[in-house]
Amino acid sequence: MFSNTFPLWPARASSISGPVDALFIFLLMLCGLMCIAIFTAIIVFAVRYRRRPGHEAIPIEGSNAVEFTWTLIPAGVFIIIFVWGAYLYFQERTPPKDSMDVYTVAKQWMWKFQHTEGQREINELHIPIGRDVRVIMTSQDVIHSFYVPAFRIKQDVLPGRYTIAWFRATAAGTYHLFCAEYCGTNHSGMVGDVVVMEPAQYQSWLSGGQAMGSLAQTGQGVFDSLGCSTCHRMDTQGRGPNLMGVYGKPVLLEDGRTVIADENYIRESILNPAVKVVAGFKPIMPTFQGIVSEDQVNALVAYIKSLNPQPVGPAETPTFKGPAASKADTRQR
Amino acid sequence: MATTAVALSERENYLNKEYGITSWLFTTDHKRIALLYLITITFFFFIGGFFALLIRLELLTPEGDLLLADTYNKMFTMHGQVMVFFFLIPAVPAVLGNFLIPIMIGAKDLAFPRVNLLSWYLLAIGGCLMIYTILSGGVDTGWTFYTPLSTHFLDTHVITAALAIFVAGFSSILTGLNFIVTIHRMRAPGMTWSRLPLFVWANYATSIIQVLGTPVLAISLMLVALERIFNLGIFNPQLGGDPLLFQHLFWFYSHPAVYIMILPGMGVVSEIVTCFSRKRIFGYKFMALAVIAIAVLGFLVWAHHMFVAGISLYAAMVFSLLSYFVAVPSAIKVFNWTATMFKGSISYSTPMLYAFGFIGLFTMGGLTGLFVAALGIDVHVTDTYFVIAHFHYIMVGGMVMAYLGGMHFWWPKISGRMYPEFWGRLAAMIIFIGFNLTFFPQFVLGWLGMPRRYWQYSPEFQVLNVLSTAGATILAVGYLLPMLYFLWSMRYGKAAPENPWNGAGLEWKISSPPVTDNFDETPLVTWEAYNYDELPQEVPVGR
Amino acid sequence: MADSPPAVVTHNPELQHHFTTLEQQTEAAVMGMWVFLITEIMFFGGMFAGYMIYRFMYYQAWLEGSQHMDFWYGSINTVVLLCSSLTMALAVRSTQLGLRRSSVVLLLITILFGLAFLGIKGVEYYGHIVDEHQFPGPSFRFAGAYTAQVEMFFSFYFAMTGFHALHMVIGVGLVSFVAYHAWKGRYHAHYYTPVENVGLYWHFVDIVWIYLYPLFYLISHIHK
Amino acid sequence: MSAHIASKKLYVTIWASLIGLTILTAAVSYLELGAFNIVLALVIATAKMLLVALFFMGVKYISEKMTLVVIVAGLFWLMILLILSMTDYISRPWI
Repeated sequence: MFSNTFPLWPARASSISGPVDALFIFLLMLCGLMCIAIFTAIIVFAVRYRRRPGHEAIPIEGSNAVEFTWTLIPAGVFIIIFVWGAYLYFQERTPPKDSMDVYTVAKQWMWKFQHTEGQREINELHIPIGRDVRVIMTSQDVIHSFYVPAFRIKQDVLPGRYTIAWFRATAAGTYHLFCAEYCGTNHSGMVGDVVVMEPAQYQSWLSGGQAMGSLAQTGQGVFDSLGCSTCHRMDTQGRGPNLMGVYGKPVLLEDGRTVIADENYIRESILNPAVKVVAGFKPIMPTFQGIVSEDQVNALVAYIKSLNPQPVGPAETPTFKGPAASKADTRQR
Repeated sequence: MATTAVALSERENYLNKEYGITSWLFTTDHKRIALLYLITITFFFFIGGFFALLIRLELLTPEGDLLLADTYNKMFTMHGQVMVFFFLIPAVPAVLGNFLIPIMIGAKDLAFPRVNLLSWYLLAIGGCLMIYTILSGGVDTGWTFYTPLSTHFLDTHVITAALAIFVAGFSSILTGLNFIVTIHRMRAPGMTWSRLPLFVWANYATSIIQVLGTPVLAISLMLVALERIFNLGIFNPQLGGDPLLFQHLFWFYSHPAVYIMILPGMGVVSEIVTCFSRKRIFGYKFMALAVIAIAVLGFLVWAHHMFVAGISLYAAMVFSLLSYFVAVPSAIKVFNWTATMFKGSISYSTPMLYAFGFIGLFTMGGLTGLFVAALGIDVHVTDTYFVIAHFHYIMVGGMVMAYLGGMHFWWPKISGRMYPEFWGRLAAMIIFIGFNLTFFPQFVLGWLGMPRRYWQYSPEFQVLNVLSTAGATILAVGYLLPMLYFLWSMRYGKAAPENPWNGAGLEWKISSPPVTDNFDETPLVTWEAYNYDELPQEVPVGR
Repeated sequence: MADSPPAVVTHNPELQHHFTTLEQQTEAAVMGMWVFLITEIMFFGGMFAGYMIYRFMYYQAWLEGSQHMDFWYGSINTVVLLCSSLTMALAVRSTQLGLRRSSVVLLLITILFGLAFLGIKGVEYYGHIVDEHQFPGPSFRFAGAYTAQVEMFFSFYFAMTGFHALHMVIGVGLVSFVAYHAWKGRYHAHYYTPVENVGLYWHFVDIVWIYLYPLFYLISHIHK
Repeated sequence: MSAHIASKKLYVTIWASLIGLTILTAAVSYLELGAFNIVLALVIATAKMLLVALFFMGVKYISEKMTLVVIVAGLFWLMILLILSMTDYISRPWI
């Protein structure tokens, strides 16, 4: 089944892959049965009622009762499949709160990852077993798609905004990372590896990297060098809103709407500041589109997130769920 | 048979009425226009097929060794564009529908014969633009033209390709318009809606989609072209444009377009199954309602192509639920065809073999649709070979099977000649086997996670890819055969009688091939559709 | 019609051979025109959908952009088009009544109104493109808080009014065509389908403008 | 030919109402009504559209039901396009 030359089932390495496989197997059996039933009926009818001397067709108009039966029963079954699929999807789309963030920039034709601790990787992503990982992604050019078959997750990466994929790896190993949305010439070369490690190994991998500061520290450097702090003062209210603790909170806008200050909002406020102005402020902030790179935006977002009094990212609270949690997950397989 | 053979040579018909190239290029006879379409789409089918073969050959090995990456990308792009817009969409409606709809409803011609000719010219012009695109270096956007790749990042012939499809789209719109008006206004006395053959119902439903959907494709491609030519900023993310807007507009047409490609095939199969089972269709009303339901519901599901694209969680759920609703009428159709065979008198003529193939492959295509409509699973299999296999089961396994079945079924009427039955059955078997060998492994590939549109791939996928390529070569042989023996039969085939299958429709009550005005006098319809219980049980030919 | 007896044959030169009655032919033609018009609805519908979505996303920028529309050009053009619709409707009526002279005159007035609309539109475009550098692309200049989004607003403005103007050009061509044939006396009280269908097309193009006018010129209460 | 021929007076009346509505919509656009500006503008535009369609285009006099169905279908499908695509954009910030 899992042979290297002729596999028939993809590796299962995340907390969601078990439940996805369960639905898949359910559908395989259900549809397999349907196929067998219909094919058998066709073959039996074709043989049993084949044209031969002395055999005549018997006229049948149809039957409303039969029609309603095979309308309503499939409809009912379909609803069950829908609910099951939607339930899985809801889990896939709603990342848990206390997760470790990896900032990702996709470009033709490469994946750039940056951990909040500061490590950068290209086409390779190291993550520990048993942690919830949020991959916060944006594209520098066209649409790409972050796809790890072993995790059963896929999320398109769009230019101009963040999309988020999350997973919790359950088995150590090296898994394929594919770009699944056609992105130009070298689309099929935009592949990489996701390396899932035991927490201890991951820690040593983290500390073994280059000794640059954390992503938030890089962000602070960008923040200061761009002069953001002249308006966004941390001690008192400047010409721009105070960014202390703003992440994750609802923000009342000038036009009366309220938005949650998530990654996407912070990002938009850097690149298109006038679109969603905070109530009580004027749209005086210049756009930083074309001035800061995607990497710098990520750093700024990480910095602003780190300003929360209650730490949000793992850079501040490296609490691992430990082997117990990962064992619980593996049992789901 | 001998008497009809004499009749063939004596009687003036639409084929021998006039000769010369202008008598074809300026004809307004729906039957001649159907043949113009037949030639055009056959040409494009083999071009598209050639691209497919190159794709399969490239994928024989994991490394990109036969073609360059860019060439490969152009191959799958143009395979999709040619096959979808220049073969599948015009295939059954514009060839068989054009030929048969006026005859089936007892009319002399379509409501707007000159518009009908114009439709063909539009397809031909679009086709020339497509050929120009191919010859001048091709286009590599993917047939989906996703922005911003197509608007800002490619240097290939995006504009001419978009224009080609734009023009071909108008051909499709005008055909649909013509059919709708014809079916409403041109029915013979006594041909009520409840007596229409299901083939006409299916084409009617198709026409609704063509008329309501195609303009949205036209405008979205036009906006892509304008963005390239004039720097308009409608899809430009640099200006805050949403990359998903194009996908919404594109799939608003291109999902229903899948039903443009399959509904007429369903109509063909309804005709064939009843004729070769010598039975009325099981549940006529439900069959007719089902095609209309598919046409309407088909418009409500487009965003299921975008579940991982970054659309809202809740919108995804709505579209997933609606997608399951459209599966219900498709299921009804499969059940009813099967039930129609129950207690029939079934003969295994070539068209019936294709119909068997259609039902089986469409069932598998439809059931795998349940997988991709399930949100949690779609996240894993979308944009992989699973989806490729799924829609090829519908479009090739479904539509091309039905198209070939219909071509065999009505070939005696179209050409006045019989095709060789042995070769017909052989080709049907080869195509069925080749098809499954080509596309079944792709389901497994997709589930394993091989993404679509990959020029090179990970070595563990090779065995399945080799199987698929082997199947594709068998499939190619299968598709060449009918073309060869159809051509052969035009000269050497036995003359076809008026009604070789003892069929029930109006088309079997006129001579083969028909005269230019179809009917000597306007028929008066007094019978219900598929009254096979009132016809002889024998299928005279093709035993 | 499906159930009408096929026997009635009025030997009208306008009756094409594949129709049984002229009534059937007329009904088919008018229905065909309506089906064509709903394809046009969907054609513009794609752009309206895009407009609506971006207006929802960038409301402030849309207000900002609207302030750079010329209220008076837009309003005058609306009135011009409404007048042309009236003359078109009257032209169809005259043709129905068999009044050749008045139908030709009314069609010509319609053409004049159509040309007037296009002329005003041209002047307005000239102002936007040459004087104010508001055509999207490298030459786009805009001083304000929402430069990028206003550029999108103008993209929609030029795309939607541009396609509308293209339809106007086609419409003027079609009206000229029927005006010529009306002058030649081809239409009469029993055969006027081409005039009727061109009229339907003309009114449809008018309706599109009826929506474009408020969506571009009136969404901000500050007018230039 | 039994087509309905409307009177000249009716056409002129409709035209006058259309001009009136145009002046009205231009006038109310000067008021600051917030979100209601666009609502009001679209309501007036729809009223104008109905006047043009019903009288100038003669929808009111179409005896053939199928043509009416065609027209309603066109508007219905436009609504599908607008409303269903809007569901995505409106609900994106939820969760």
